[in-house]
Amino acid sequence: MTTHTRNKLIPLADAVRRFAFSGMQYASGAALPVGSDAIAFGRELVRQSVGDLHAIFHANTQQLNLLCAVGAVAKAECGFTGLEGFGFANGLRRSVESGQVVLEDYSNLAMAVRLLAGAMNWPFAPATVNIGSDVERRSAFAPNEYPAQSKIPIIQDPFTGRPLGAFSPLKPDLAAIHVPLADPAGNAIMLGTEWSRFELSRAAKRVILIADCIVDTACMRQFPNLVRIPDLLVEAVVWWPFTAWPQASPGVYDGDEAHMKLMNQMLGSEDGTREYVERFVTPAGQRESYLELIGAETIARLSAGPTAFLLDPYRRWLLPDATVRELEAANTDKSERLAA
Amino acid sequence: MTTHTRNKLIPLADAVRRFAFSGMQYASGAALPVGSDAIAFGRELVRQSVGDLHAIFHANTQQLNLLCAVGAVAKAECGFTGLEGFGFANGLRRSVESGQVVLEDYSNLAMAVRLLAGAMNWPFAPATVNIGSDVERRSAFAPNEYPAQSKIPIIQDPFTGRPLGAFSPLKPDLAAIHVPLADPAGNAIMLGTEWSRFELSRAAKRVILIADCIVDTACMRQFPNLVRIPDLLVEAVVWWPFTAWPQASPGVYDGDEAHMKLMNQMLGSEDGTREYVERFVTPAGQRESYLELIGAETIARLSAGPTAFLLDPYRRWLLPDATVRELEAANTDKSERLAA
Amino acid sequence: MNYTRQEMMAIATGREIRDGELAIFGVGLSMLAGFFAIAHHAPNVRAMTEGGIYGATPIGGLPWGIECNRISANATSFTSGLDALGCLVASGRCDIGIIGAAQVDRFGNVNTTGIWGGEIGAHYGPPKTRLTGSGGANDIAVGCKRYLIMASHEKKRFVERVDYISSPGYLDGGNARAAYGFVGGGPSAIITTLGILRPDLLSKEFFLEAYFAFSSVDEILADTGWNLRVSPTVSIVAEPSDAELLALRSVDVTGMLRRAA
Amino acid sequence: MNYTRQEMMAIATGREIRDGELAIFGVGLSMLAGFFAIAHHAPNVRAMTEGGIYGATPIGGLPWGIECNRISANATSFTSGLDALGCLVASGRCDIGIIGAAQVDRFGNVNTTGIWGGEIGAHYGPPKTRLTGSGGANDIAVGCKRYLIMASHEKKRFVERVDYISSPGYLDGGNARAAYGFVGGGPSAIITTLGILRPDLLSKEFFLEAYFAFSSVDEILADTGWNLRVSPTVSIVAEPSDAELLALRSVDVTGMLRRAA
Repeated sequence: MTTHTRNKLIPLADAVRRFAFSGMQYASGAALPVGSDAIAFGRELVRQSVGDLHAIFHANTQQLNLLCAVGAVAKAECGFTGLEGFGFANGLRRSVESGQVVLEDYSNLAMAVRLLAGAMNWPFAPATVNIGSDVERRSAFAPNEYPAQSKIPIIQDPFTGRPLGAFSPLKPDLAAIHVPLADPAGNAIMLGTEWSRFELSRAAKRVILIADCIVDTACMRQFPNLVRIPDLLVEAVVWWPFTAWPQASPGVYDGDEAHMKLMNQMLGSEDGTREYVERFVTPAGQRESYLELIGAETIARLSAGPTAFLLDPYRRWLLPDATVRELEAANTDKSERLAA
Repeated sequence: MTTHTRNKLIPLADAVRRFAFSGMQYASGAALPVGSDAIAFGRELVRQSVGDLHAIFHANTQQLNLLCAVGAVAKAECGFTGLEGFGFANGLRRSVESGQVVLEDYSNLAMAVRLLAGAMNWPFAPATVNIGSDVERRSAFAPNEYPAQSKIPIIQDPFTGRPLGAFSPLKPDLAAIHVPLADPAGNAIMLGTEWSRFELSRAAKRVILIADCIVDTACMRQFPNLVRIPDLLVEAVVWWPFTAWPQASPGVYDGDEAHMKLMNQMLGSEDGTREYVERFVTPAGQRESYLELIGAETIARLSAGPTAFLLDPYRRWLLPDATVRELEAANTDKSERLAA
Repeated sequence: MNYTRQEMMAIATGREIRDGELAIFGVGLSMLAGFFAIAHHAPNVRAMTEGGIYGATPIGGLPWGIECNRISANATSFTSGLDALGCLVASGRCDIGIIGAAQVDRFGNVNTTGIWGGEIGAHYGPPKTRLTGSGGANDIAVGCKRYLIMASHEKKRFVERVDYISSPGYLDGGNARAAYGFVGGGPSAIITTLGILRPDLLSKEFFLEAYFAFSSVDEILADTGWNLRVSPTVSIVAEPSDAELLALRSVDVTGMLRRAA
Repeated sequence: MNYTRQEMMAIATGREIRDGELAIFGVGLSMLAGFFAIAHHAPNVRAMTEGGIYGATPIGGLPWGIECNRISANATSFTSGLDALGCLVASGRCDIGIIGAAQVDRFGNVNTTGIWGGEIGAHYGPPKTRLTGSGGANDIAVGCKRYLIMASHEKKRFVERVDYISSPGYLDGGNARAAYGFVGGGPSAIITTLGILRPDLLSKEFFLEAYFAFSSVDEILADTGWNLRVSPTVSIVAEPSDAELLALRSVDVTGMLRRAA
């Protein structure tokens, strides 16, 4: 069926060139700080100097940490803003404390509910979280409203009269979503918690998948209940091994603990950030140079993690690298091909 | 881990005895009229004469058709009330036209949203469907309100002032949910559309799984992203092959078109219903007699359908019948064992 | 005539579907019309069902329902009703939907809930004839950018005012829909067994735009329960081409539309 | 003393968890406390994370986060944040949660958002020190039937009034929570590095219930930034039993709690 094997594979640089723009509302991963996120997409945003972002991250990740550190973010809306076991997110922290990034706080459930409201096209969603706390009463986007009225207006349940918070929907201009497995048409399988990737894929105006591995569509027909992001929602698919590095992708690779710490430490200062970009962002614009930078030994170690068995049922459908490259080449920008 | 292999398998008759009661808000399958539904549970409700039900069915199925036909239903809330390609649901139709069943109409999305509201513990959920139509303005539960105010109150979005319908949450006392695969602890895998089984499993006060097949928990650890109903939500698991017969269970069996027609035809009259119960309900209280009634030839034919490949990845974890029987026996009511 | 009346209706409906659209089909005739369009002129239509079945094409005959194994056998994704009707339809993403009607009125309002035999009155009691309820049709009528109504053209079905609005067309006509802020634009056509009705741009009252070669304006007026206006440019709908018939019959493998002529 | 101060805190926390409960744990200390309880006295606890990971036990050391592969390696179900925090926590299904605190005040309100150095004032500007935000803690504080607060007992953290309420305890005390209709009952204890604080039944102000064997009432009063009331029956918390230490150390395989003493 030509309908369902439409090839949407494009190179990472093309994806940023075609779909990203300065000033956009940008959402990613819908991830947690140590797991799935399309960090590779953020690295390319930095390489192409896309800035003035309004970042919508369900929770902070090393991507948001990096984007804040390099000054690419003007506004952010977030639930959790740390790095869990790795401590505070130094890049984000620095930029918030300096006032460079205006950060609007919500709880993690509130962010999920707002993405759901965006997905369902509800003008608001009701919830009882956040009300009564400063998450409701303080708004960084409306700093002179106290208590804030425009952030989470209080409404009454028409059945009981009970007070509720009304949460505004999120509809980011672009979502770059990390998945372990995608087919060339844009059907995606997630392994590990979805966190809010399902809701985000429906809430965003445009969705790009960044996939660790590309599989044949036959894999999706064998496991259609796993395909929680169907192709009809997806504009483009990027193949990028170790997309989430140094974070983890359950089933495919473990988190790189040493680099998690190194990266966060470097993002703690302007000089460190400059050095991080020079060493780990600028020279890693191609899959080959990126993987070289991570290092063969590290790659082997991270790939042999305790969740590797989760990938086993799908391995037989993994497309050979050469096939993926061919599919990608068929969609590559002409300008890109001329330049190469 | 004892925590996760807790055995919740019980016989069907025990499940009805322990968890069902006359007058309860009863939800099932969250199914479509030709697919997944715990129809076997409804047959046992009839055998045990559980009545005065307030039925909450996302869409009608042969189960609701049967329960209405035998007079077990007093009130119902429903989206679609037909049998799709099989025409009108004669049992339901007869009972609604006679006034025996008071049927409150919603759209299919409204039912899903109400189940979501129940699951999230929202006092209401907003939506723009149903408003402006007689689904909003006519209430069978408040027949003298015109236009109805209590069914779908109109509220204003606090951000835009736009009118919206407020939908009341559904929290049925008991949900009997059909799944193709469950483990003894109550982890369940669905094949084919979930319809609203995910939302229902969270909205209901108590959940019982009725599973076509029982698998080892190792299957769930291999495919945790498929386990959309985790054990912590589930009170009991019933093993009942061909649970949804004559409807379909994708991956396990096809719909039985001849019986779909025969059943609906018989439910069209009181005499026919009496005969249906005598022939197809009363004598089918045990798995053996039930399967005998369907017939070996039909079973073989329905099992060899075009979706059978969907079950392949899980077959190696299917527990042998003897093992399931042993697990079930360990939980069987003492009274039951004495009577046997 | 080398085609049946039912085939004409399915083809006329399918012609309304454009390539690349996100389309939601029900069972039966509407699914045949949709998959005919894909087979004939709209190969990149992204078809879905309200059950959350994506990327599937029916096999082995027409499905009995949208969860039938005939449509579940080759899907690329299964999700849920909330996703399909909420995230994809109510969100305004869906380009086109097709719904059926037991009654339809001059403003394209559809009744599939029950027949009371006229005004229900202040007290809401059981209908004389209970139908199938709204199902997902109300959601499609409210959410899809546009939708098509398919109905058998009979006087008892084409009424001045439906007994019960299950799925809103243009309500009382004009701008009446605007009061509700629906994301969907309303019904773009009523495809009947005899011809095609379209809404007037301003009044939103449906008029006769064209009739099938085997029908006539007079037949249609006689079978319509309201004073149906006829377009000054009323024309005959193009008969099925050989390519269209070939495509339709490749979809209608069990010949349902030929039997029902 | 055959145990560390951190081990005492984890064990005291774990003792609050009862068999069969549905419990939500964060990373680090709270997860160790929870899995200690499972290993020691509550084998039927149903543990979950706010990421929607069910049925898992960490392997190979303490997870770095709730989506870490160490907790994803043997789960029986993965869903989503909306499911975990919405359907299971906000719904009121969850029996117990554990959250941390950078600041906590006399009514058990928790700040994990930022340090402004006192009152923020009418204009909301950046904090001197940005912390981690609420994350799921606000949702746990509002939804869980009861929850525990774990905090290092220092004067700068135990303050009269937190700079910012990230997660509501008893707000202004008394019935203040009731105005919001939260399904959750509020914090049932603050477990510190020195002892255990409980809320007064009526005023909801936290008082000192018990102190650890290596601490004292005086030390705790000196390290608390408000005028902490002491229970007339203040007592010493039972020291860890051998069985408790064995269970805890079987969970704390990398010895995190012993290093951090």
